[in-house]
Amino acid sequence: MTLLPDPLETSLLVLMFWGMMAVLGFFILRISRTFLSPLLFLLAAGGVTLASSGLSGLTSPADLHRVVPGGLPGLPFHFRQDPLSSFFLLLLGGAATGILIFSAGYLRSLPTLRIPSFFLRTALFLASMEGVLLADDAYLFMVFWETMALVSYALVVTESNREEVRNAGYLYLLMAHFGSLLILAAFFFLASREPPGLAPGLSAFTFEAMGKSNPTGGVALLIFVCALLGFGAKAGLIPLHVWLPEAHPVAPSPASALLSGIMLKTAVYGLLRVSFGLLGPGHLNYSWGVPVLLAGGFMALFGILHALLQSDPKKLLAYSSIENIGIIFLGIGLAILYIRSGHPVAGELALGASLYHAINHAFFKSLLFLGAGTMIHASGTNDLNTMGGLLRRMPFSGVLVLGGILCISGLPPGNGFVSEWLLLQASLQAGTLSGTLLRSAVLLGAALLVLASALAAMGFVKFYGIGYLGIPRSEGAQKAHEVSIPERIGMAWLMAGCLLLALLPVQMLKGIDIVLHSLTGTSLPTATLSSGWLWLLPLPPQGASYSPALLLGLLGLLLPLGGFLPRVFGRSSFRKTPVWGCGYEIRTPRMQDSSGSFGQPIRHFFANFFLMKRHLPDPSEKDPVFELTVEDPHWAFLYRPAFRLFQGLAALAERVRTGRISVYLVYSFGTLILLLTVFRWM
Amino acid sequence: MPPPFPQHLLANHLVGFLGSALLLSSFAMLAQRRMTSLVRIFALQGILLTLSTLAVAILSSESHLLFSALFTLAFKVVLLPAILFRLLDKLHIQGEVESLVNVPSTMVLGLGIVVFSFTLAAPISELASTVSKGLIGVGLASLLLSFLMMITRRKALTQVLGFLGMENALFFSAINATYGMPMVVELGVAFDVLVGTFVFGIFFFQIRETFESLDLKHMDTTSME
Amino acid sequence: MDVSPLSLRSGFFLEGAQLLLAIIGAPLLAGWIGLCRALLSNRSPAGILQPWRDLLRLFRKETLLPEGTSFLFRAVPYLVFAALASSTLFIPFLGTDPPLAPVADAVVLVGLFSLARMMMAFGAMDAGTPFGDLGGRREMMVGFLAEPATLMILFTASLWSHSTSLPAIIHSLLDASDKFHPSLLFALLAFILVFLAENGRLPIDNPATHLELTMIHEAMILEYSGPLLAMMEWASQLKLILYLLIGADFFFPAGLPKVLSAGALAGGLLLLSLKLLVAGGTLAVIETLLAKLRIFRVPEFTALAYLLATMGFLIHFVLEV
Amino acid sequence: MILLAIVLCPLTGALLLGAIGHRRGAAHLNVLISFLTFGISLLLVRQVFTTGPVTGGAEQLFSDGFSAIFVVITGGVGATTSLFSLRYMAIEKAHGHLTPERTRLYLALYQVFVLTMLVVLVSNNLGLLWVSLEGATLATVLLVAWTRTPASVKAAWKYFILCGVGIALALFGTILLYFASEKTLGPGGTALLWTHLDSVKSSLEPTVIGLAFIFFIVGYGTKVGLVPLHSWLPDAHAEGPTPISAVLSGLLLNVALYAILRVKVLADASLHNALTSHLLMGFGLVSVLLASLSMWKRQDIKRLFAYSSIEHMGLATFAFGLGGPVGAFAGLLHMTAHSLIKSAIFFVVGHVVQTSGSQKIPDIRNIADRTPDLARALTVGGLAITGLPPFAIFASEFLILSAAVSRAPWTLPPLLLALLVTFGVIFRRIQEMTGGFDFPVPRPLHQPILTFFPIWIHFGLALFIGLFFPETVGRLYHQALLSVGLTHGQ
Repeated sequence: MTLLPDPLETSLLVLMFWGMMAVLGFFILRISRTFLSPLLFLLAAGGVTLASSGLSGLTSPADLHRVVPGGLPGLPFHFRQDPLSSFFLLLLGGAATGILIFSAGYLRSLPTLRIPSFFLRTALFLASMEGVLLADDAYLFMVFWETMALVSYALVVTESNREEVRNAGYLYLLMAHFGSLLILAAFFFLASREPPGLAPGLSAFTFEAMGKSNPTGGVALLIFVCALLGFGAKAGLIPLHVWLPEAHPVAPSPASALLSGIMLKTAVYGLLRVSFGLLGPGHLNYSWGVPVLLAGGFMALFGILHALLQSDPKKLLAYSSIENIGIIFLGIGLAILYIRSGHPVAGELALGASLYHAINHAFFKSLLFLGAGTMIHASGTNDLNTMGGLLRRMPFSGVLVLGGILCISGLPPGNGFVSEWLLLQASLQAGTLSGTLLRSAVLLGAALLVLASALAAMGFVKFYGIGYLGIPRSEGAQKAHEVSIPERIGMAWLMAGCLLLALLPVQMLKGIDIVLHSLTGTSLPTATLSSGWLWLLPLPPQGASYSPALLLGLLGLLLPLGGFLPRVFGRSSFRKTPVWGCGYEIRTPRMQDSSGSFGQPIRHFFANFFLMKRHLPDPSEKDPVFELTVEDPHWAFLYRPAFRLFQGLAALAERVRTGRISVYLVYSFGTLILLLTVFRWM
Repeated sequence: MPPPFPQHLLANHLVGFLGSALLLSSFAMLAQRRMTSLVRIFALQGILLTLSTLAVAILSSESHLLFSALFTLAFKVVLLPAILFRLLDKLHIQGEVESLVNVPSTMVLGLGIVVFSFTLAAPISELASTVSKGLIGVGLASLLLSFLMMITRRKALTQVLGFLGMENALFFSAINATYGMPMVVELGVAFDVLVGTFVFGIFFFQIRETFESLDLKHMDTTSME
Repeated sequence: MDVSPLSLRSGFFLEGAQLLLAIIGAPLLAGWIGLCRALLSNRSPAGILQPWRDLLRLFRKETLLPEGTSFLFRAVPYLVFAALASSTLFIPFLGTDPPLAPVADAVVLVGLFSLARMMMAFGAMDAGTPFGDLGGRREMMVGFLAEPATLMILFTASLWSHSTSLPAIIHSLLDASDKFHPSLLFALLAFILVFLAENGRLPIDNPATHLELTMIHEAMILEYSGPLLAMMEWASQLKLILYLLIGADFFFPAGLPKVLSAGALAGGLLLLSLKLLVAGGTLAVIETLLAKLRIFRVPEFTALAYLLATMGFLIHFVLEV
Repeated sequence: MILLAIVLCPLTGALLLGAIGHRRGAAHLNVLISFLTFGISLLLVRQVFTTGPVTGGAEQLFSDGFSAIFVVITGGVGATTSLFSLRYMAIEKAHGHLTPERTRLYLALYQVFVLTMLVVLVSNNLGLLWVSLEGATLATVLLVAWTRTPASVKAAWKYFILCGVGIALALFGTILLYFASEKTLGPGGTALLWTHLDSVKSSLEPTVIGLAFIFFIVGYGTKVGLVPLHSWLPDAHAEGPTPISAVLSGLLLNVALYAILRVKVLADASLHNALTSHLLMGFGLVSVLLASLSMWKRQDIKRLFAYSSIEHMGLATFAFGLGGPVGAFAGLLHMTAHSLIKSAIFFVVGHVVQTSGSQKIPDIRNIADRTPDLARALTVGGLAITGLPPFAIFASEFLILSAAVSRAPWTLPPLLLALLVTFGVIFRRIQEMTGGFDFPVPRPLHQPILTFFPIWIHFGLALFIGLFFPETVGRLYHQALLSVGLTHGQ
C-alpha cells in the first residue's frame, strides 16, 4: 500500500480541483479581483500535477480504471487512464500551465473583461477537457464533450456585446453540436446490440464493451465516417472548418490558446480513441487511410493559404491551426494505410509523428496565440497593419514569439520540424506499398505536406515581419512596452516545452511508443528507442537519422565563427544612421508592406482557393477606393446553399400552417381516413 | 353473460329503420342551408335517438337504457335546441349557412363516406351480439358525416351543430353496439356535453363581442404571425 | 551513433576540410561565374578573386545601422551564415561519408536553407523600408515553391536507398550509376530550375542590378553595410556552391571517393573542381541567354520545378520499380 | 383511500377557490392545496412501490407504478407552477390586467385542471379516463380564453373545436373497445375497467381493437399534439396565460400520451403485430421533423417553445413506438425530463414577456443586461431543452437514439437532423433575445428568490437526473414499465 495516489487518482483529483476552483474562484473574484493571480497559479499548479500524472502514465504502461457512482442506471461513470489518455493529459497539463501563468498577468490588462465569469469558464473548460480524456463510457464522454463545447462557446462570447462575436459563437456551437450528434451516432453503432436481460442494459456503452463489439465491414465504415466527421467538425476538418477561424480569434487570447492549442487535440484524441481504441485497428480498412490522408493534405494546404491572407494575427493563427490539424490527420491516414496493408513499422511511425505533432502544436500554437494577445494589447487593435516594430519595444516576448515562429514553420532545430520530419520519413516508405494508386496517394500527401510547410514559413514571416519588425504603423504600436513578468514566465514555459520537444525527440518517442503499443499492439523499432537521446533513428538500420541537439550545437559553434571574422579582417565598429532606402528621402510607416500586399502573390497564384470580390474604382469616382474581399469558398458553395435548402424546407413546413380551422379539421379527418383505410385493406 | 338474442324481426326492422333515419338526418344537416332548419333537424335527430334508445331498451330489457332515453329526450330534444334557438335569436343569426365547399360536392363526399364506413364496419358487425348488427356502420357514417359538416361550414354555430351531431352519432353507436356504456361513463359523458354546451354559449358571446360576427374566417389565424 | 567507417581523427580532418574548402571556395566560384559572364558578354573580366577582394573590403568598413532596427537586424547575417556553413558539414563532397552527416539528412538540409531564407527575410523587413519588405516578400514567394521542389528532388534521389540520409543516397546512386533513370532526368530539370530560383540568378533575379521592379536578393540586403553585408554576400555565395555540390552529388556522383586515402581524395577534389567549373560556366551561359522574367511569372517558374520534381517522384514508382 | 384523497384534494380546492378565489390570499391557498396534492401524490407513489397497485372508489380508481409516476410529475409540476403563478399573477395584477372575478375563475379552473388530469391518471375506467380528459380540455379552453383578447379567443376556439373533435373520435374508440371487451367480460360495469381488461387483453377481438386503437391515437393524439393533429397546440400555448402554457405543455400532453400508452398495451396484446409500434413511430417521427422545421419562422417566443413541445412529445411517442426495455424507459424518462424542463422554460418565458412587455421575439432584446438572472435561466433552459448534457433530456435522447439505432437504424439520420435544427433555431433565438441592442428597462423584476425558486428547482432536478439518475428511481421506472407491459418490443 502506497501513500501516493496512482496517475488516474491524481488526474481525478485535478479534475475535482479544477471543478471546485471554478466555482470557488468565481465567488472569490466577485468579491475582489485581487485574488486573480493566486487563483490562476493554483489552476496552473493543477496543470503541472496533471502533466506529471500524464508523464508517469507514459513511463509505465499502466491502464487504470475507476468507476464512480452516478450517471444513468446501469451505467455509472467510468474513468480510465491508459497511455493514450496519459499522452493527451500531458499535453493538456503542460500547455495549460503556461497559458494560465500568462493569464495571471494578461487578464489584469483587460479592464472590461468580466473576470469572475471568465475565470469560471476557463477552469470549467480545463476540467471538461480533462474529463473528455478520462471518460471511459459513451455517456460520460458525451457529457464532458458537450460541456467542453458549451464552456468554450461561453469563452468565445466573453465579449458578447459585439454582433460578430455572437455570430461566431453561434456558428461554433452549431457546428460543435453537429459534430456531437455524429459522434453519438458512432457510439450508437458501436453499441448497437440490443442488450440482453431486462434491465436497460446500458453497460454496452462502456468503452470496454464497445471495444469488444465486432461490427461488420459496412457498419465499421459507418462508425469510422461518423467519428471522422464528428471529431472533424471539432478539429476543423474541411469543409466543417468554417467556424474555427471565426470563433478562435474573438475569444480573449488565453482562451484562444486553450481552444486552438488544446481543445482541437481532444478531437484528435477522440478520433484515435474511436478508430484505434474502440473500433480497433483490426476493423479498419487500409483504403480508408487514403481519403483521410488526402483530406489532411488538402486541409494543410487550404489552411495555410488562407492564413497567409489574414491581417488579424489571431485569425492567421486559427487558419494555421487548420493546417496543423491537417498534418495530424495526414499522419493518421498514413498510419491506417500502412498498418492495415501490412507495414506496421511505417504505420507506427506515422501515427507517432501525428501524436508528436499534436503535442508540438499544443505548445507552439499556445505560445503564438499568447504572443498575438500581447501584440493586440500593445497596438490596441487586432489588425497587423497597425503593428510593427514591436520587437524593439518588447524584446523578451518578441524573442519567445520568434522561437515559436521558427518551431511552427517546421524549421530545424525546432520541434515542429521533428514531427514533420518523422511524417516525411514515414511517407517515404511508400515504396514498400503495393499498387501505384496507393503509392501516388502517399506521395501526393508528402508533396502537399512539404508545400504547406513552405507556405507556413512564408505566412509566419508575414506574421512576424509585419507585427514585430519594421517601424510602428500606429501610435499604439509606437508606445508598446514589454509585457508583465507572469506573461513572460507563461510564454517562457511554453517555449521551454517546445525546446524539450525539439531536443529530446527520443525521450518523447519512448512515451509515444507506449501509446502506440497500447493502441495497435506493435511498437516502434527497438533500435529507434535505444539509440540514445542524441540520435533519432526512425527506421533503422538503413534509414535516415537526425540529431537536433548536435545540429543546434554546430550552429552554436559556427555563430561565433561568423562573429569572429570581422575582428580578423578589420574593424567592427557600429554607427547609427538613418535608413538609406535606395536614397528615397521620405520614409513613412505606410510605405512598408501591409499584410494584404504581403499575401498578394499567394492570392494571385492560388486564386482558385479563394472567392474574391474586387472593386476597381472608376476614374470618375469621387472617392476612389480599391476594395478587395476574400472569402472562404465553402460559404458560397456549401453553407449558403445548405441554408437555403433548410429555408426552403422550413417554408414548405410553413404551408402546413394555414391558420384555417377547416383545413386543420381536414388534417384530422384525412389522417383518420388514411389510417382506417390502411388498417382495413392492408 | 350476453343477453338472449331477441329473434324479433319487427324490432330489428324498427331499429334498422331508426338507424337509417338518423343517417338520413345527418345527410340532411350536411345539405341544409338555413340555420333554423339545421337546429330543427338536430332536434329531430334527438327524437330519433330517443326512439332508437327506447327500442333497444325494450328489446334488450336493459333498464338503464330507459334512463338514457329519458335523458336524451330531455337534453337533446328539449334543452339543447332551446338553448340553440335562444342563441340564434339573441345573436341575430339568420339566413343562409355559408359553405366552403358547395352542397352537391359535399353530398358526393358524404356518399363516399357512407360506403367507406359500411365496408369498414362490415367485419365488426359480424361480431355484434346485439339486436342491431350493422348499425355500427351507421354510427360511424353519421360520425364522419358530422365531421365533414364541421369541415365544410363556415359559421361557428354550424361547427357546434356538427360537433353535437358527432356526439349523437357516438351515442347511437354506443347504444347499438353495446347497449350503452357503463352508467358512470354515460353520466360523465353527459356531464361533459352539458359543460361543453355551456362553454359554447360563453364562447359565442365572447366571439360576438370581439369580432361582431360568428363567421369563422375571423377565427383563422394566418394573420397572427 | 557510429555509422562512419572513418576514424575520429581523419573524420574531423574531412569535416574541417569540407567546411574550409566550401567557405573559401564559395567566393572563388562566384568569381569564376562572373568571369565567364563577362567573357560571354564581351566585357573585360574582373578576375576570379574579385569577390574575395570585395569581401575583404567590406570587412574593413564601418557598419552603419539604420535607425529603428532591432537587434535581430544585427544577428541575421551571422545566423544566415551559420545555417549555411553548418550545411557544408553534412553534404558529402570530399568523401562519401563525412562523420557528421548523420546529424542531418536531406530534409534537414532543406530546412537549414529555409531557416537561412527566413532569417534573411526578417533582416530585410526589420529596416522598415519598402524595399526591404519587397525583397522579403519576393524571397518568400520564390521559396514557397522552390523549397518543396528541392525536397521533392531530394526525395526522388532517395528512392533507391529508401532513406533520406545523404551518404546512403549517394552510395545507392554510385552503385546504380550505370543505369538510366528517367525519374532522375526529371529531377535534374527541376533541379536546374530550382537552382536558378533559389540562388537569385536570371531569369528570376539579376544579382547585378538594383532595379526596383525586379530585384529580390539585393532588395533584402539594401540596408546592410560593412561586415554585415560581407556576411550576407558570403552566405549567398555559400548557398550557391552548396546547391552545386548537392547537384554534383546527386546527378554526377561519379568519382566521389568512398575511402579516405590521400590519392582518392586528391582525385576526387580535382574531379569536383572540374564539375564546379563546368557547372559555373554552364550557369553563365544560361544567364547570358535568358532574359529576366516578370515577377508574377516567378511562381509559375518555381511551380514548374515543383511539378517536374513531383512527376519524377511518381515516375519512379511507375517505371522503375 | 389514498386515491380518493388525491382526487378530493384538488376537488375541494376547486370548490373552495370557486367560492373565495377573489379574496386576498386565495393565491396562497392555491399554492397550499397544490403542494398538499403533491404531498399526497408522494404518499401514493410510496404505497404503490412498496405494496403494489392500489385500487379504490368501487374499483373505479386504480394506480399502478406507471400511473403513479405520472401522478407525482403532475403533482410536482402542478405545485411549482402554482408557486410560479403566484408571482406571475401578482405582476399581472400590478400591471392592471386582473379583476378579482377573473382571479377567482383562474384559481378555480387551475384546480379543476389539476383534478381532471389526476383523475385521468388514477381512473381505472377507460370511460372515466375519457370523461376527465374531456374535462381537462374544457377547463383549459376557458383558461386559454382567459385573457379575453381576440387572439386568445381565437386560440381557445380552435383548441376547443380541434380537441373536441379529437376527443369525440377517442370516445368512438372507447365504444369499440367496450364492444370488444364486453364479449369476454360481459356487459355491465367491468368491461372498461383497466384491471379487468388487462387480464383478458390477449383474447380481445383484434379487428375491433385495431380500429379502436386508430380512433384512440387520432383522438388522444390530437391532445398529445402529434403532427398533423397538432394545429391547436401552438396557438393555445401562446395565447393562454403563461402558467397555463407551462402545465399544458408539461402535464396535459403527458397525460394524453399516457392514455394512448394504456390503450397500446391492450392493443399490442390483442393484435400480436407491430401496428401500434409503427403508428407511434410514424406519428413521432413526423412530429419531430415538422416541429423542428416549423420553429425557424416563429416570431413568438411561446409559440417557439410550443413547437418544441410538439417535437419532444413526438420523440417520446417515437420512443414508445420503438419499445423494448431501452425505448420504453427512454420514453418515460423523456416525458419526465420534458415536463420538468419545459414547464420551467415557460416560467422563465413568462417573466421575460412580463419584463419585456411583448412576446414577439424581435421585440425582446438584451435580456442579459436588463435581467441577467433571467438571461441565465433562459440560456440554461434553452440548452436543457435542446438536449445538451448534462441535463435530463440529453440522457433520454441518448437512450432514445440508441434504441433507434438498434431497432430502426434508418430513423437515425432524420432524428439527428431534426435535433440539430431544433438546437440551431432555439439557441439562435435565445442568443438574439439575450443579447442585442439597448432596450429600455420598463419593468424590473422584483422578489428574485421567489421568482427563481421554481425555475432552479426544475433545472436542478433535470441536471441531477442527467448526471446522477438514482439507481432506485431507475428501478422504479423499469418496474413500472414492466408491470404495465410496455417493455415488449415490436
